[in-house]
Amino acid sequence: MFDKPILQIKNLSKQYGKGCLHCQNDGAQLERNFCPVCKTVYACKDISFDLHRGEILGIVGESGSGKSTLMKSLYFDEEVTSGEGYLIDYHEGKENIFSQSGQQLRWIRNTLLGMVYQNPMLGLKMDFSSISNIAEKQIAAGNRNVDNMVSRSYELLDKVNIPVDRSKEPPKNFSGGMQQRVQIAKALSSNPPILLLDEVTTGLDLSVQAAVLDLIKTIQREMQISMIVVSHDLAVIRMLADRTVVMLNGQIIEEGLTDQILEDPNHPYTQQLVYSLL
Amino acid sequence: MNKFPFAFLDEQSKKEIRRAILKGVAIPGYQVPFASREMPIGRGWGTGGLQITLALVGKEDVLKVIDQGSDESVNAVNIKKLVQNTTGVQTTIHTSEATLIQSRHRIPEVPLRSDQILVLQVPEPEPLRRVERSEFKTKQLHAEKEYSGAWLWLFEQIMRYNQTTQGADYPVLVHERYVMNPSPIPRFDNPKINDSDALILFGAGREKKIYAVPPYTKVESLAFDDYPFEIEKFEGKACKVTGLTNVFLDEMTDEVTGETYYVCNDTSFMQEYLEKRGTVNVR
Amino acid sequence: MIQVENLQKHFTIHHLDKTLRAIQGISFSVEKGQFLGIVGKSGSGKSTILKSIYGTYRPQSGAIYYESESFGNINLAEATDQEIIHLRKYEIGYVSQFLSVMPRTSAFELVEQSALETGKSPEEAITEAKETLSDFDIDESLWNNYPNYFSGGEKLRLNIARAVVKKPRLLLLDEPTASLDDASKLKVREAIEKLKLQGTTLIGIFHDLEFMEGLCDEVFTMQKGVVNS
Amino acid sequence: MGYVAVTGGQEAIEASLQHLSYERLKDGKFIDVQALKATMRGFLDQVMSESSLYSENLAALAMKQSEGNVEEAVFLLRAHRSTLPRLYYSTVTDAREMFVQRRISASFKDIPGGQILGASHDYLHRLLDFSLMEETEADVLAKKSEFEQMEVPEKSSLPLDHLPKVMDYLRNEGLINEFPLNDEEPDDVTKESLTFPSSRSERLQILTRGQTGAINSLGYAGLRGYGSSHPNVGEVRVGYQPIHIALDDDEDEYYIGSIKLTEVESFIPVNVSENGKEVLEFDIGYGACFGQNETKAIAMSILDHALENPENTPIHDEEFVLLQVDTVESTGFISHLKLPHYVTFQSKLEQVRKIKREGVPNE
Repeated sequence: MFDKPILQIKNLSKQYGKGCLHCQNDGAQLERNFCPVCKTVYACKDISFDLHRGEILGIVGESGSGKSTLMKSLYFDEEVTSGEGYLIDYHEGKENIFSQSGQQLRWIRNTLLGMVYQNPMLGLKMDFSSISNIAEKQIAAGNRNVDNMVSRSYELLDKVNIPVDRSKEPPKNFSGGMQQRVQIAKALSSNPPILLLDEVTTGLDLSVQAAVLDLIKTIQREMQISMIVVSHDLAVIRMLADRTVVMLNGQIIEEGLTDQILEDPNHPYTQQLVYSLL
Repeated sequence: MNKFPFAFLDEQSKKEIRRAILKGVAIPGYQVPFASREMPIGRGWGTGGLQITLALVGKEDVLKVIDQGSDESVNAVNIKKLVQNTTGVQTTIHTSEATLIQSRHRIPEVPLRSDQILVLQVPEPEPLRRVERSEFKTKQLHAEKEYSGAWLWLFEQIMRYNQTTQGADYPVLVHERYVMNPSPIPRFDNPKINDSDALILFGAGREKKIYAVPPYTKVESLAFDDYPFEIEKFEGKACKVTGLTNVFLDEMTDEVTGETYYVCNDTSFMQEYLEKRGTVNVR
Repeated sequence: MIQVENLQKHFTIHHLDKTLRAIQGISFSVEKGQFLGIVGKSGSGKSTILKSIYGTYRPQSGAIYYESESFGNINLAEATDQEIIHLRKYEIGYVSQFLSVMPRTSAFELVEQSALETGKSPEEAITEAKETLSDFDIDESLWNNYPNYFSGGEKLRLNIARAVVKKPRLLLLDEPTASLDDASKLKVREAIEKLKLQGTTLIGIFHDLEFMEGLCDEVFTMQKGVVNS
Repeated sequence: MGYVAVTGGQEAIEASLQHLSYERLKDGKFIDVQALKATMRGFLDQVMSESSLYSENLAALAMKQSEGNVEEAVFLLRAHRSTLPRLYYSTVTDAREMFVQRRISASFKDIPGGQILGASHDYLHRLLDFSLMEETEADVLAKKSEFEQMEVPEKSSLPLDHLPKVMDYLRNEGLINEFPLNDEEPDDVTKESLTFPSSRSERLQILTRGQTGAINSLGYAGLRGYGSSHPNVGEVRVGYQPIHIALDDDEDEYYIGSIKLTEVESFIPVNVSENGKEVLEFDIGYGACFGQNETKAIAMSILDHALENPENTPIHDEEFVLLQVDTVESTGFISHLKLPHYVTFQSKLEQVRKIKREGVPNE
């Protein structure tokens, strides 16, 4: 009845540090996800989830819960310690994306994924013109026609409401909200089936936040793109996500339809989070 | 100077450098790391080219050294003197007489032959350095044939200025595999590397890399489909001395009148041209 | 059409170390095209039943069998997220007295998107959105406005319009008339009658017994989480 | 017509060189190489260290030829190095066999064998000694014989050519973070070019050859917030280190001479885990260089430890440190900016004019 998930993540783990006898012991006492003995950080532990075509999956949790590490692992900015991932558009979901060569990972990033970072400095070359930033992914995908890339970039700029006459300006001249729009346009430029959004509205003014969220929702509806949205802010998740997973100390503690998480939270931490929602 | 070995370097070092050159020839455009020796001239003054020249030079060779088109430029003279003092080989300013030509920033106007070797001095061998600072990462990018950075650099120039503004050292794709900096030769000389009759070697002493374009190798200057590669054009200008137009020109100012005029950049080429016409020596 | 068996739902409030029993062993069934009304004091568990059917609440035990067009007979209490998402899109509608929308979506877009979700073509969606908005007497001058600026009555009518435009097979009404004036209530009543004629099955909670009279085929009363028939 | 540089370069260069020679001779004074070798210890040590060529004679010659310019002297010796074949590698030499002239610890007061202050500027007030202005050969000889008649009491309880290391003391107590012995052949940075990530042997070689000022500045930056390796100087020892070689077809080792060496072992406290418990132990930062260059060796020990533990600051970034500290590379490239860049500049000029003529879109 249903298509296979567009992305399947199985038992993804990411740790910083080698671990020691203490923390590899089953009954180990960790401070949150941190081994007090050898200082190993278990940023993501045994994370599994599916992403379906056209849906928005929310990932919510406080800072340090591992959600940003998870996003960076999905975009191959961080190498996972263990785990598998399958993309339906990559060898029909039969090859574990985390065990591919650097060249293959780059291809997946350039064609199947888009990323919008919380910090625009990570996603953009601040000194290059905005239009070059947007074209970068197309260049990487092998486009060698300037006019073609320029008109495609204009289209995207229009979609994210940035006036074309500012396209030659570098993002460093722009406000935070505009920088996020440039990032979104760049992420969309290769028409990827999946968009990853990491705390994209954090630190923006409320009115700017609303505009960016609205833009994301519109894009999702018009392009039928699947998204993973990471936020510590339940209000953002409520507005965007169809389904939500809740992370705490590197693990998924609860998952379900977003209205289930918000109205019928089971885990003590989720309840605490929901009750403090304004 | 007879305290020093033939061609300055000890035999072991020369052998090692020759091995690096052979590897470079076998993998056109690939930057072969080598243990660059300290030379009696400064790092950044052509020690990469000099080490190649010294590793290759034999007693029968005839050497020409050019700097920025001139055989008489301080650096060219210096290098030529060093090689001559340590080897006793014959030197020339005539391109057609030379078997080994070391050059900084120019390829001679006279077409090279298959029995000649051109050695170019390279300050910065890495075409991706402008977009990636780490050597470790650029090495990876070459291995994965990932050259978006070089293309993005050109794209950005087009966005800002409606054309590429890379003057000299305009990046090329060698044998459809490696993107390479052709050393800071003007774009005017880029086409001469393609399908060249002569072997062209590149030496970066400070950066410790040797690379090569073997004869008859395809070398394309990077260009977008709709923004073709263009060489410098000296439209409406001609060499004041020879009247030639199809050569790279130097811009000069007349000391008396303050007027701007142009002369051939390749001075030995100009001299040969004048000799043929019977007008000798210019001062 | 829908058969609820021995449904139990309680909530554990961890920070108070307390469990609230919302419904305890409820059973009932509704035939296709029927309208079941539920009455009872607030806190008696009426909404819990609707939310359990809609999938917002995850019951502890019991079953909710639903005759689905897409899946045949399905137990909603154990359905997967994907099944529930599918049913919400195509078969089951839910209307509460609260309207929650994206901040910058116009009333018209809201109804239009709802129609589009069921797979209607853009042209059809526009036509149906216009029809439905007119049906609920939402003034054309408001169509391009943001719902957050609407009056209470307008918001609720829009909320129902958004559910109704999908022509759901099962519509759950969670006190939709709570704060409506009489004229608005009449509009809602007309719409419900129209849905009934189309064969929609309905389950509704109302404060307003008068409103339910003549509309509902059956009414039951809830008290402290159990049904008193 | 104005001057065209077709010929004439050669003559100009000759004239410049003549001028340079004259500058050295113009005051009619003379100093011989042996005198330099005898009196310019600090200069020779620094030059030999940066040249990575151990020869006091050649260093003194380089000093004379370069008129005391360190940069030039190192340059001369490095270039000379390139003419010499590498015939042998020495066998592993242990600093416990050093004939110690100076040996101090800033970490322990009482060390086996005692603190040996040796000859050092450390305990001196840096005041100009005007008596040296008028010093004559006769003065020197008189002072020398005075020194030689002094009785030198033998104080050290242990032989100076077999002093134990301060580090051994900590190691015996189990306070040093233990690593398995690494018997890999070191990489030779003069034979193979440096690649990243680099090996420790490559790092140590680059650092010991590094420009004294550069190594000191970066080590200093490491202490001032750009690094996290804060050392205690465990031991500084200066003395003569015996060097042996072994021939391929021979099991015997041959003594070929001694070189003056400064060696530093710094103790850097680190947290490690041991049987599920967190304990504090010490890591070693290592510095060693030709001659007596104590500050450089200490700075090197800081950088060695910093590069062993990469972090996101320049001092802990091997590409940053290793690619900038070589004197021949940095001075060479900076001075090359003096070379003509007529062609590259002409090419750029053409572009700039073209853009100016055609204008830039949207601006």
